[in-house]
Amino acid sequence: MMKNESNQNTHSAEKPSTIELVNKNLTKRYRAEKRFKAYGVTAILFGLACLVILFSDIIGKGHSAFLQTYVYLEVNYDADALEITDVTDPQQLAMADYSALVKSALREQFTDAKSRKQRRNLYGLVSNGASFTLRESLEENPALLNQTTGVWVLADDDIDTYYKSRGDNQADAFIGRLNPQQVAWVETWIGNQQLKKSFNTTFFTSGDSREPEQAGIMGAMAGSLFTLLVTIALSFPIGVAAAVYLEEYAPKNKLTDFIEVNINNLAAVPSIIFGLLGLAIFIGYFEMHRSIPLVGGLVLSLMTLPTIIISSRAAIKSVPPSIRDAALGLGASKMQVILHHVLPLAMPGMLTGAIIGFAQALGETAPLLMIGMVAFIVDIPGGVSDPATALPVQIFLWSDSPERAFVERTSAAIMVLLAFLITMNTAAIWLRKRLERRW
Amino acid sequence: MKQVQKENDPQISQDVSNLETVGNIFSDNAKMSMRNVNVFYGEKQAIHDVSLDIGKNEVVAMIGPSGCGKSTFLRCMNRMNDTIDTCRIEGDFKLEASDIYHPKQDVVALRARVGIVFQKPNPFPKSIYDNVAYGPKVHGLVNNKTDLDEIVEVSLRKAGLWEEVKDRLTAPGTGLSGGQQQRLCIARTIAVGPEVILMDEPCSALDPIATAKIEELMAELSQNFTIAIVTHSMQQAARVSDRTAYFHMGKLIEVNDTKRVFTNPEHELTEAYITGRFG
Amino acid sequence: MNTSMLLILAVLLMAMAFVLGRKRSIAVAGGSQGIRNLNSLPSYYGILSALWCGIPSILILVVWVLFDDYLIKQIIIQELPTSTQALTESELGLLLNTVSNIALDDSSTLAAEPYIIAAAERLNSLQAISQMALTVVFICAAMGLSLFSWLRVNTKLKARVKVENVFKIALLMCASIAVFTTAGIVFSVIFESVKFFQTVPFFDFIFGLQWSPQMAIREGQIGGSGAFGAVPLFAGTMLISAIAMIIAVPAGLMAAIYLSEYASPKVRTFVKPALEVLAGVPTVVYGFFAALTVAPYLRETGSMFGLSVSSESALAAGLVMGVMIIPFVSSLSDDVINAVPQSLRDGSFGLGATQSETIKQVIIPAALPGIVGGILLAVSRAIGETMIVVMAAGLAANLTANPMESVTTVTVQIVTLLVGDQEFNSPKTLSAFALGLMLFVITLILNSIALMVVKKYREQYE
Amino acid sequence: MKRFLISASVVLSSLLVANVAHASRDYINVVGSSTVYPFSTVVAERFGKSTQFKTPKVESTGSGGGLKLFCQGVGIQFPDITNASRRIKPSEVQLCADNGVTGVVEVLIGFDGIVIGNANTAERMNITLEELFLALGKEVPNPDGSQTLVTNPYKTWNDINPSFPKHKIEVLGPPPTSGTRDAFSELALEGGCKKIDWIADISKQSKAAGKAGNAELSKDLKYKFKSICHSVRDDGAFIEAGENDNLIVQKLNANPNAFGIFGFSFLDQNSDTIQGTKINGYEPSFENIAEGTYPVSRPLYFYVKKDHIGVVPGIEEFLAEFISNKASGQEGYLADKGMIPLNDDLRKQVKADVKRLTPVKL
Amino acid sequence: MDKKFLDRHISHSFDNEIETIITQILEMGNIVEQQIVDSVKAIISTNKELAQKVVQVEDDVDMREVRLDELCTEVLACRQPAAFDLRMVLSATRIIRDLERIGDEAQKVAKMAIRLEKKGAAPAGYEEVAHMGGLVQSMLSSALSAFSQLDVTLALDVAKADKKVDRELKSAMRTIVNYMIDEPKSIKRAMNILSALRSLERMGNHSRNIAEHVIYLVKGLDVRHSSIKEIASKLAE
Repeated sequence: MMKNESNQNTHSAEKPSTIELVNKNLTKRYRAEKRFKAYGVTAILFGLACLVILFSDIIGKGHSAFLQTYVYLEVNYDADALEITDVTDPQQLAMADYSALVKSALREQFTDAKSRKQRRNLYGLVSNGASFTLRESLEENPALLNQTTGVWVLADDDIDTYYKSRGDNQADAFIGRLNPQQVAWVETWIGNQQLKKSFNTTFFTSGDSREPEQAGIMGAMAGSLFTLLVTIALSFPIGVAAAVYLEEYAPKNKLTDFIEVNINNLAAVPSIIFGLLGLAIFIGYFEMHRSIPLVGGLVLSLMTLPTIIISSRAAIKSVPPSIRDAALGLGASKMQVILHHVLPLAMPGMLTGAIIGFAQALGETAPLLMIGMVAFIVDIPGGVSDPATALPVQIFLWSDSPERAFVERTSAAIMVLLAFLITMNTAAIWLRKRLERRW
Repeated sequence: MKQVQKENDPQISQDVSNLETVGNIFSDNAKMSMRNVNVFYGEKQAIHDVSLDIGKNEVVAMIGPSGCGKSTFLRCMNRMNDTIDTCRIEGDFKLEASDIYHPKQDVVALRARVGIVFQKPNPFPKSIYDNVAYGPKVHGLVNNKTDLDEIVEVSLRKAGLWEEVKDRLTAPGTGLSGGQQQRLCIARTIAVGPEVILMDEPCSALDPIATAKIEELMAELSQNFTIAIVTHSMQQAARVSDRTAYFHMGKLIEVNDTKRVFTNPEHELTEAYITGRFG
Repeated sequence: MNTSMLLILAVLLMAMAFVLGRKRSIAVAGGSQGIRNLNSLPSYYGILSALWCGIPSILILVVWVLFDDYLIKQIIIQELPTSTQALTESELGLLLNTVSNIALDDSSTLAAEPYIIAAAERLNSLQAISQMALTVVFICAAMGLSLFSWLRVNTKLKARVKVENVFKIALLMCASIAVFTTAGIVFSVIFESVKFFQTVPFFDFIFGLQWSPQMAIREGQIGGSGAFGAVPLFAGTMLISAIAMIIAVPAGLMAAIYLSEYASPKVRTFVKPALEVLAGVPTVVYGFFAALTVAPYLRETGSMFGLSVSSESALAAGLVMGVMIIPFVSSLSDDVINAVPQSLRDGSFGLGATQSETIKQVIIPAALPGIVGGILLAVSRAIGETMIVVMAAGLAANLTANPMESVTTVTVQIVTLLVGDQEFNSPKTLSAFALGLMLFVITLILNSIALMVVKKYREQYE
Repeated sequence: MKRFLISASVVLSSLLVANVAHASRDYINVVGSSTVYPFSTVVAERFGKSTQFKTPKVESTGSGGGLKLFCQGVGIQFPDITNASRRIKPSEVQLCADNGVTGVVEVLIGFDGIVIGNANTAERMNITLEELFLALGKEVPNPDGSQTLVTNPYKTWNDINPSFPKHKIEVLGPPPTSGTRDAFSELALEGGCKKIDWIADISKQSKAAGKAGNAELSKDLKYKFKSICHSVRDDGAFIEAGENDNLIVQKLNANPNAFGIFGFSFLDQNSDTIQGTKINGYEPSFENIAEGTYPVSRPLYFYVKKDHIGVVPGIEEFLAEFISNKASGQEGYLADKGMIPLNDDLRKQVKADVKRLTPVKL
Repeated sequence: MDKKFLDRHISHSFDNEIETIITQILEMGNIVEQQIVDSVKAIISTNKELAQKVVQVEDDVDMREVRLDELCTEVLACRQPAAFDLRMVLSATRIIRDLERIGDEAQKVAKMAIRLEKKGAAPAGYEEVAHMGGLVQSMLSSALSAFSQLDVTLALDVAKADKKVDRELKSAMRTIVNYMIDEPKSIKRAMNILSALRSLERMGNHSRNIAEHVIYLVKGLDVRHSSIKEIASKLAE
């Protein structure tokens, strides 16, 4: 080999020192290095900036929805006006015309509302949900009958928007559909400190409504919950079982390959196509009802299944073969190996993948559009076969509502949904950190 | 006859922190010299006060049980440990006159002078040619293809691989056998024209024939390069090295001429290790 | 007993069968000393018994529940007055709904005719009988089968093998669901698509350059020409996807590289989940963001430079979609980059390459097939993305490569065609299914390529 | 036990499927037009709150989609009521009949104004229908005055009328799949088109030919007339923006030069940021639409399946609520939501028809 | 030096092999030592039986040499010993050879005894033989115990004792030569006793060699061909 020595010597003569050549290029190379690193930082900052802009946009629009305007009214529970003869009869209490009380209270305060039209405008200041508040308080305390008490009732959404946008300066306020007389009345209220903003419990406790001040996301949350329950109940066990089969049992043959190709493909099939599937199969063929969480859950299970199978397979794959060999070597059967060793060890990974899949299902809208979950549903669903919407669909629906007050509620609902998603993702990350094993 | 002691390996638990290095750490014609080196991984100290010279065109072998710090020490010599965040290094490392850990010392330039070959052959997933040409290219050592071709050929010849691969330079480097891959990695290192070559257990993944070829190669390389090698095979250390350094629990226990170490080591721990009494 | 009670009962019976089978096997073996003589462990005999007890009886339950409603209704119909026998099927269905509503809720009997009330009562009693019969049959079957399996227990019975076979078959069935899903998807779009291709020739659809589904769908309405050339849609889809990729690929890739190669663990633990949140944001939200924040901004910026940017520009939708896909690309690339062995990095550093040189010349080339595979998956995601484009991209099927113009995508058309004013059997509605089929086929092809690429890459390292 | 869990869940779900598919329904199922949806839902909500019946489920599927579902058959798995922002078509009546849906009761509930609006930071326009046609028609009469058609040459508003601002013509409107679009082309474009005499003549000739018994010619001419008047330009000036009217409104805010076509209720709710363009001098206001002086408004309908009355509880009561004074009267709450109520005579007639449950006849 | 950790290898069978070598060497040494004793006794007491026994035992010694050599070869081949182990095996092979030579010499002495028995007793030298025999025997014995205990001091003593044997031989030779001059008739027999003395001296040399091997084994110093002084000074380092 050393016959090349002369060759090498001449070579060294041409190139006196490596280090000189290296040093010559160093500055240039470090500039490139810095540049490259800067690209990376830029990319990350870009991503984070998008996140911040997105969130501040949503929060900026939606934070005000967590407060709700209430009006203080002196209400006289006049038994005659209510047509209540027996205060112990719940039927009577329930059916009584409480809106008459609200109306009379308003009339008493603002005697300048003379004409029918003016009165209509006056009644419009208070939400029609106010009568429910009165009913509840009377049902709770029948002694109030024929008494006059002060009650905080829901203000109409126009007043809500007006009061929220008003701040300290009347000029900033958003007047919208209010006429000058209404504005004057509201200003009187503000002067009397008859308006207050307090936490919007309605938003979290009631179902959808066409009146923004009465609209809540409880129904949508329940719908999402039931949909998700169906999805979890179906896709997790099936996904894990399929992953176990493919990783542990599947022989190398055409069928297995076919199954594999199918699973991997389904993982990237557009979600809207799953909607078409649900429409044709579950609603068209099995004649299930439209708009029910069961169908939504079935569709979303099919959609998340590939994700869960793929992540479960990865988790199972990461269990070192040595553990399987060890158990098999001790004479355990395949099933025992899987149940005793592989699954417990792979569980964290599988759960992580599954949670991410479920989070995706929770935020999914397009397939639900196809199976009729885009619907106006007031009653909070009580089970998987009651009609329901889901949170993202509710967002989609509200965003299309003409009422101005829905804009902030849409953003608020987005915030709630994001909170759920972030919680789920955090759980997944926590789980991964907590249970992750290194081999 | 000697008494058979019942306690198992009493020396392992024995405190070595205040042991002095025996033998001769100095070299008349030192290419690299390390003084009072301490290395920490987080809280844990991996190397305790090690000093060692590596002479020009000398092959120094570092042996010792697993976890004794020999690989760490080797990697510190071209600052490969920079990539480990928790690693903290104290002490002087000198390559001839320059301080390896001087804040102004450039790590890239350093590695051009001090090359390293790893335990597992790690050819890049590129062609054989590109593997060897990689170093000269990134360092900008050549301006034209002819020079590059020449460097590749010379390096491959020096690594004893030329005859085997000259017809398939465009084939992927990963397609070679283990021994060939390791020689390709050596060729890749030589191509940069380093002054020192560090070898971190270069043969541990190879069969005896491939090992023999690499050892043969080392013997030839030692005429032009300074070589430091970490090895688990004492026989290999005995075969290829001029001097042998024995590490134990982060301490450099003994440095001596290889012949001396393998026939009559000075330190009992060295002796115990090379005679297979622990390790 | 109702169905859910029976299911609980089934579980209890299975537990009982398990205990009995297990005990029996120990007895057959001659006490706990003799377990060695058994072919399998006692619990396998227990499980086998439980399966024998549970699976057939639950099958009976399912079949019964599926058919008893139908049978009972048939009986009711038979017994209805002859006057109603002549009713059409749908009317009968309504009548039956009335009957069952009355049967469920006595309060609404007011207006009903007597024969309907009678039928409702009959329905209630029939349902009660059916439930009783089901309960008896179910319990008998479960008991009988557990007895049968109990008798079969002997030392030679290969209980473990049998149980494991059942286990395996169950697993195979679960794995095959993916195939059924694919079949279901094809099934749900193929018939309509075939109908569509009967009116619009396949090649006109595939290669037509005009998309204008403004067919007259009712008399007196005059639409456009009714051209069904899908090219503008796919071109629009590709344009938006390309813009998305131009954003997502460099940003995602660089983010992945920075996070896996440069960032400290602290930064990583914070930034990685933060970026992943971007992937978790519902697409509806992105849609609004694109339509209301990004599009106007682009328009204004464009007009500042004298460019006319459409307020529904492909650019806005593409940009936001790109942002959405960043984490998708970055986490896929991250996986692939992390899969590149550390030894290659060491090898390159050992030669004195800088970190960026190592990344550019060793890591990226080594990870390239995987990254390409990941990007292809991201592309198919971009193509299939619906809500963003529904909200931010327009509906004008322009065949243009100008990102500042308005284009439309396949998914947008599917949604508009199926949600808007439609008519069955009109090619306008049917075309949605044809588009769905095309979309499915295209993502299928893309995914197959991506998977092949990724697989090849994996083989290189395993 | 994993196996048990798996099999149990599979069995359980199939049972659920079986049960659900055969369960009876106790709530009203409403589908249909997205334009009627906001009104229908208000009625549904009030109805649910004030009666012992469950709140009806209202789905927004579009008029056509709603009718398709509606006409699929009689039975609880099919909707009871469908909303439409246009009248049912004969082909749809036929489909219903084919599927056994014979008694379809038509209820006219009011009108919806279609508004052309822009952001109120921009100039308010006063446009005639003719000018609107010139701005949006696909082919318009040659500007040189000859009786020929040319591809719409107008790029900016002041090309049409020098008093208009010099902005690019940019109108965001509903897609052809939408009922709003139909109504717009029928009312606005055709309305403007008729103002051009020689085109209006085509229509007259058609009618004349019809009277003369020449059906073929009549049809041809009618087609010619409609294809001139109903075709919307597709060169980018008219932007199909989807059916989300709110989105259009917000896009207008973002782009003051653009105009949008949307329902009156959206103008009503967003009067602080957008303004309605005067057409023929009339502002799109509640009164103008109700009086019919504002030319672009369309009827809103819903259709009830007679066979379902008495089967699904509450349909009759729901109908009664919908047509009550409280809801769709002049002062009703639907008017608050932006629907233009019927005049009293028409309402009386509708009420009578509903009471008798007269099936629709076309 | 504290070498107590050198007691055990990780590989026990390696320990056993070394142990076997050591034991066998010591056994062989004992046999050879007995040969010395017996041969000296045989010559002094002209005991033919005893002499013949010495000759017979020699076969056993040879056999042992061969066997031990094999053992050492095996260890070299399989264990690739280093340092102490290496020196142990090397010393062992050398010690074996020396022991075998001592055996040979003892055989020679025994043969002399047989010859003397035939031709009649030698005129003189028996005392010297007895004295030297004792000396050599104790040297071998010391060398062996130095080996078994790795005792360098003892080994040095052996080396020193070799000088003494040399002196003894010189004086014995003088005595016998004087005797031969006085009584030329007995030269033949005297020559026999003289060669016996020479053999004893060689045994002494071999014992010294063994001691030197022990020093090499323990200290890693090759002290062959060095003077006692040199050895002592090297050891003192």
